[in-house]
Amino acid sequence: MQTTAEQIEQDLLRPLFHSSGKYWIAVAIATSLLLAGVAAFGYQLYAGIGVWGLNSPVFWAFDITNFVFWIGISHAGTLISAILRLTNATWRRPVTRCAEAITVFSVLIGAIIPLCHIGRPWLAYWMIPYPSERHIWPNFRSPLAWDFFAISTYLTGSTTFLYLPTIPDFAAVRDVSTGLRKKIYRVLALGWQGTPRQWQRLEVAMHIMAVVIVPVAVSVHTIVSWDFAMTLVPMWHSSIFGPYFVAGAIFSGIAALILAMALLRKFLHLEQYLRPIHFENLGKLLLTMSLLWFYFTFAERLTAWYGNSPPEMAVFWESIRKNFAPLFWTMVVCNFIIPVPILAIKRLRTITGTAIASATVVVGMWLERFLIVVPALEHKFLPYSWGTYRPTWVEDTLMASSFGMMALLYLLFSKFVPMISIWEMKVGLQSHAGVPMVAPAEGQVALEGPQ
Amino acid sequence: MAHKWGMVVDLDRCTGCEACVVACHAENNIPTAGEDQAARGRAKHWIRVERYWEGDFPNPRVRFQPVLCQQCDEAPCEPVCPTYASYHTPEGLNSQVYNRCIGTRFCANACPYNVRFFNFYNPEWDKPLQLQLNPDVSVRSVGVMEKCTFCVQRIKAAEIQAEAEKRELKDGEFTTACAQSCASKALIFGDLNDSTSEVARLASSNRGTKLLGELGTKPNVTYLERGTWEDANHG
Amino acid sequence: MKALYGLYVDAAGAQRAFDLLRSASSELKLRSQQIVVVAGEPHEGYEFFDAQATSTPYRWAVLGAAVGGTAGYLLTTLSQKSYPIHTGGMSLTPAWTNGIIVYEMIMLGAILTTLVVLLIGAGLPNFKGVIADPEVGKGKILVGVVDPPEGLEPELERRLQQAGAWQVKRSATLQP
Amino acid sequence: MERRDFIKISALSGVMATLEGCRSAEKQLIRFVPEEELIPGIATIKPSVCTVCSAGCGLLVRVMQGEAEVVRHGQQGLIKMGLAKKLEGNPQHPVNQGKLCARGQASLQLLYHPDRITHPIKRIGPRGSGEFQAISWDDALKEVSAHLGTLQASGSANSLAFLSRPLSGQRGELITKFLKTYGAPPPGWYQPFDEAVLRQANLLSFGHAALPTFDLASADYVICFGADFLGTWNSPVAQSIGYGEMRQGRPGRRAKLVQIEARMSQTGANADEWIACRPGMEGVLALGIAHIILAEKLAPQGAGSRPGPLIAGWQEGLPGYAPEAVEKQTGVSAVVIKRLAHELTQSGSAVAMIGGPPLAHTNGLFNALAVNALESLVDKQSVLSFTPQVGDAAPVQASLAALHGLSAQPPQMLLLYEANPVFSAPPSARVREALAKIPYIVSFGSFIDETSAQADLILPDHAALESWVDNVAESGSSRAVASLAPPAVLPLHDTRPMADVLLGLGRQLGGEVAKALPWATYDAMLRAAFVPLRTRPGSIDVKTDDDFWDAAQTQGGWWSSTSTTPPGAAVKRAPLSAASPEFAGAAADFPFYFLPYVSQSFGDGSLAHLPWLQELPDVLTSAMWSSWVEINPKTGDRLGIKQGDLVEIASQQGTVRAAAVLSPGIAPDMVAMPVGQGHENFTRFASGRGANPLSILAPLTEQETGSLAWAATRVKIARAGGPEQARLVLFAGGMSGFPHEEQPR
Repeated sequence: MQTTAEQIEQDLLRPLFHSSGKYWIAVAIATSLLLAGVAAFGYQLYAGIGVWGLNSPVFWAFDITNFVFWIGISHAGTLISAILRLTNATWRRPVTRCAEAITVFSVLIGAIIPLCHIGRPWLAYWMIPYPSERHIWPNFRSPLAWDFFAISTYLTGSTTFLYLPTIPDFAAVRDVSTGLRKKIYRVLALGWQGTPRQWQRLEVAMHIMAVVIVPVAVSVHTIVSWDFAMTLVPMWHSSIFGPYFVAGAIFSGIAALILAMALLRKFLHLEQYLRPIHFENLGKLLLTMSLLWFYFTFAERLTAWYGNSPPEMAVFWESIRKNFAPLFWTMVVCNFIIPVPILAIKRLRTITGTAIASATVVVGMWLERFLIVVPALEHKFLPYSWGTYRPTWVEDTLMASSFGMMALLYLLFSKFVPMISIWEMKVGLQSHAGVPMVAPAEGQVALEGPQ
Repeated sequence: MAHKWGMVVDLDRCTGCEACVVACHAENNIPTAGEDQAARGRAKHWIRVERYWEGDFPNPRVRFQPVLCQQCDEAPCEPVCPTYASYHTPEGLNSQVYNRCIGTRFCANACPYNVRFFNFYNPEWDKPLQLQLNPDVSVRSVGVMEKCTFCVQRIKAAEIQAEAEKRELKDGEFTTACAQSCASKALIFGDLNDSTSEVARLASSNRGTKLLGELGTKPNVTYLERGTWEDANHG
Repeated sequence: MKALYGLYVDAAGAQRAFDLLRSASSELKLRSQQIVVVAGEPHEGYEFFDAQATSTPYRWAVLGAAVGGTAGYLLTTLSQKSYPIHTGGMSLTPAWTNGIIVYEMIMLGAILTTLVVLLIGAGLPNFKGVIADPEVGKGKILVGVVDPPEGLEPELERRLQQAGAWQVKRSATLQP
Repeated sequence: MERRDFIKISALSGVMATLEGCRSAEKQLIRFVPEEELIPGIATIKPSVCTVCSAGCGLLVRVMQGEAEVVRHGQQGLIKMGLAKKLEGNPQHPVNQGKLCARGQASLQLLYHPDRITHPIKRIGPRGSGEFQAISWDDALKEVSAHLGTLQASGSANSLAFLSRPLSGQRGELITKFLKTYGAPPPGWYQPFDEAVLRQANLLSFGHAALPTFDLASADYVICFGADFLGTWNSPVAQSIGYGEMRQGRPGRRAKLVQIEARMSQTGANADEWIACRPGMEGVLALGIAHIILAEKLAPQGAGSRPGPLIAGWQEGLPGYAPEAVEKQTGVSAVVIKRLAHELTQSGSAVAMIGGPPLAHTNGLFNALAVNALESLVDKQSVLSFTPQVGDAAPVQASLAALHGLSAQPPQMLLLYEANPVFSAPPSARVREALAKIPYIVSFGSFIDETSAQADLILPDHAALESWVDNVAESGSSRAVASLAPPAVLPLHDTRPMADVLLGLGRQLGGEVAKALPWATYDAMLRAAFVPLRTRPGSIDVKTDDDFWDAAQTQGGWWSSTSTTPPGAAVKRAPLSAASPEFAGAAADFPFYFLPYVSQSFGDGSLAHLPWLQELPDVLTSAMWSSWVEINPKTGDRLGIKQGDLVEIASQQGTVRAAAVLSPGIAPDMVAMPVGQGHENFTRFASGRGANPLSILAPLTEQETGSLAWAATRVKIARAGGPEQARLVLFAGGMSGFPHEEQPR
């Protein structure tokens, strides 16, 4: 049988129409995790945020760690797919959508966490700049206000970026479906027809979005890093934080993307579309970021060590040798020691290999954020005021549920939207030279452009 | 001329008796955390007496250092607040407006002195302990930051009084709860803009230093270093 | 609504049909709006497709960015001056921090305009009936005429066939 | 802008502060007619007297209107009344001059304590069970006077005993009179850490059986043997005021403080030089210094001639106290001893003082006499003096004898007032057993504590701020001070002042007692005692007694015009020769000296029930809500004890367990524990918290005065568990223990 537009459409629409029992089990697990988090948050509202492990001086811990972590993860999708679009890397086609989906959902989660962590969540809307009877506007000198603008811009941008190229696919679903499903997709597709004019407009829009979204993504994680760097706190007050965070974000983002792709490939049977070459290429990218991450971490620590200013060294030793040493060295292993060999040796840079490396990187990067937030707060200047931090079950639950939420959203997305852009794959069929976009069906040579 | 409230902490006078700590609790309705919360690091002391050991037995030395909000002119805690809960008054007070606070706790992280405290729960007093609460001072609800106010309620009361009597505030006419209780007069409060005031005079002492002055937060609290008998009498 | 169209397996055929229709438009009294092409994906390099290329959205995006930036500037400066509150010894409207807000607003402006311009340009959303055919989803390209002039259907059909149509249909399937 | 905030804040707080009151209104309580005129929001300042320690500081109470749930004529209701909001020092008062210590400030919570006894209660459960039931005042008083009556009638009036903490002023007078006329033995004054030894020594050395007063503001050099005069000893506020002056109050002139003790006290922490001396050898060290001064003739002729001769060998120049010999005994190097001798004599005005642990040894009196001798040798400006007394009566003396009386022949009936020997007396005193043998015990306590839990009837006293208070300062002032104040606030509960109750009982008894106590209420008695002072030169100069009485009330008492009493002539007696201290427990089995010390927060433990003080971080350890044992880090290393570990401290008398605090401020062969925690039954805030070091003290006493040698116990220690068992709460929890290890880069 021959790979045709028809077959692509069938393959990629299949998950929308049929799903296995495994799928529903996964949904159930994710949902229960999410609900557990909702319950925990309810308890926190009722009892007071004291049910967390926070104290003075450790006023931020798991909450902000997860916030930074998820915003970081979000840098996979949009940023990568944008760059690939701009550089017209044709192998991107099967990758972009599942990547962009990760972005939208993780930004969403990242944006929710701060709302849960503030002392009076019911007043969170005071962050929004609107003329109020209080006559008070947000303080634009506060990095948190910057966060608000950056994240809302990023969320808007990446959602648009995800939605636009999905319109034709919605139309495709609409055209093959019936009943309620048809009605829904009719709305989603906005009445897309497929005239050359529409296609042209779409491509231009995507190009603009790609150009705009890259600097936004960079600014977002830079600003997140400024939540720390703008203070005088030892080991926070550092100009390296901007690039350090962005690099770390892309690092963890790619890892998350590879993981997601590996799972999709397995469970949605997309072996023909997500092929070793994609993991190969993303693996190389991950390797680069791992090296880059090590460089940044080394530079940051070296600066502190050489400068040897007592307040900084107090924090430095805490993470390198004292209470946090186990976590710190686990982080180094997860972010560098394990992934680098796997990704550097071609024989190991398989789908499984990259997936394993990515898994450790995700863990490592979470630890990195934790090690940025907590040790510094615990050991701020006057030793008499130092403190220690232990999370409570509430924080653990909330964290688990953030992963649950991510899983749930992603699962549902894969149920309603083709995880690989159908029309872009079709374009791939008529692709001019370069990598064949679709695996040769058994014993067949893939079509390459018009014959 | 506008006032500029400031304090001098004479480390050579401070005996570490902590009368200031209790005085502050009584004046400012600071709730008692209780053993469990205290064990979790939630005890609130707007002013604390820090203790640092120097040297080992048989020649140990102790350094007591009362630390309260330094009321910085360029306070790191102020600009980071997205809702202006923490802001700078024209009289140089680093003030915290409780009802503007949404509890991001950013200010507390930004403060190098760790003198900001958070209400992890609604405060509670076993009846009838609540009868002691000072009606001039707001009781802080769950989720807001709080900190030393330089007893703003006393400042305002005195200013209003002076204004009513159409006169200038006199130095020492009122003071903060901590300074009032301090037997050895280690804490001196007053108007730094009034060159004749005791606090202004002491603040310019050659023993004067600022806590973490190198950070450039421009505190309005000046610390006077300990002297020695030898210096004073033999050189 | 009546329509007459042919389905073509590849862009080359579609291009031939498109040309035939256009060249014959005068004798067949066709207005260019009546000629319709529907494809399941873009077809760069073919005239019937590239003819629709446009660059206006870029200009609009720049304009949107400018508007966003201005809004950001006004928001930061005016709001801070309307209720002056001093913090940390900073000026009321520090360029350093306001610049960040302005930057984000520029980007937001560009994004939103792009979205709007696309929708308008592509005539979306549009829930009126349009010509469509399930075969398009399977990779065929639809080239045809909306409301063909009375009595000229056979002639049109002949030409669409001549262009190498995989199939010619008289009755239009109306979507959605 | 700030104005607006300020108004907003005060408004808001006003609401919050009365919120509780409003809630209780829902219980349909009767609203009483206000009993006093107060303007809402405006503070009234009323004088009062601090009663938490013997210093007797003058208070100003900030009273503001509020709504409180009170009991009047057996009815519970809401009333708008003046509520004490804050305690400040009384600036006019000669002792504390407007200042007030942490304990004094916190004593406000004695008034509002949630566990106060709000009405008379009668025991129903077995003794100590703490099971009581309410009883009306009438019935309660009937019961008591019945007991008193029958006791007197049956001719065993002498088996009525009264146990109280030492009360200077008219309360003490009242009790004494009552007992005397009733036919009972004089009241037993009891208090842990009594100053019997020092009073005795001062009587011998200076002719005054009283605690000394120091004019530190004029001192250039202070050598202090163990007295925590900035923290808890004698009149700490007055002494702290002087200390501030001697440190930085005189431009170009700064005194030196040398502290000699084996465990660094709060005072020691402030010293310019801290010298660890072997426990109990302080007297020898003092004489070692005196030896140099005498030998090198550093002091003017005749100095120290009065108290000196009380020490054997003084006339001969203390031959036995050559520096090297002293070094061997005290562990203080001869070089230091010589230097101290020179510094002391070179300085303008020097003073030597002693207090606390050095007196709590079997040779305490010797130590005191030795230091007194050194003092009179070096003190040229008489920095040490004595506060003139209002009457000629010597200050009341607390002593352990009071308890021995109880156990020797148990009385038929015991009246208890603000004494808690069950908690604070050493096990050897067998107080619990003694009380068990007493058929009828009446307590005037405001709280259920270990002792009042043994009572059959509790007649709760007013809080100090609710009653007439008076006090005669034993020390801390150069003037004679008789503090006095009317009630600052109306009573919150259905309580009655002990003094009035006693007067009432006297009336009912009639006879001698009624004659001796003719006054209807305590204030009448006070007036009678105060009015005669009018004629003496002092703070009040008015014509009539009424004016005097009013003035005294508004001023917070009466004090004489300045008139210091310099040390008087020493008592002639056989000179005392050096006696080395004895300790309970052989050094081999019990390698550590054990030092229970008066807590900065809880005093002798009677304030452990105040939440403000429980949460007050101990200034040296930053510990809150905990009890701990201080151990030298080296000792800790040797025994594998880490900061926060649970440690078992065992003496011959028993064992206690507490969390370890490694502190460089204690000798490696000593462990120290603060007193105050370890209450088994003392309100929700103190019960079952920590351990009581007094409960393992040996019965050793000071040889001459018979007062308890509470520093003479030896112990052994061992790690008994990890931090999780120890419950050590530190405010500076994150600060790594001592010493800070330097990290190699």
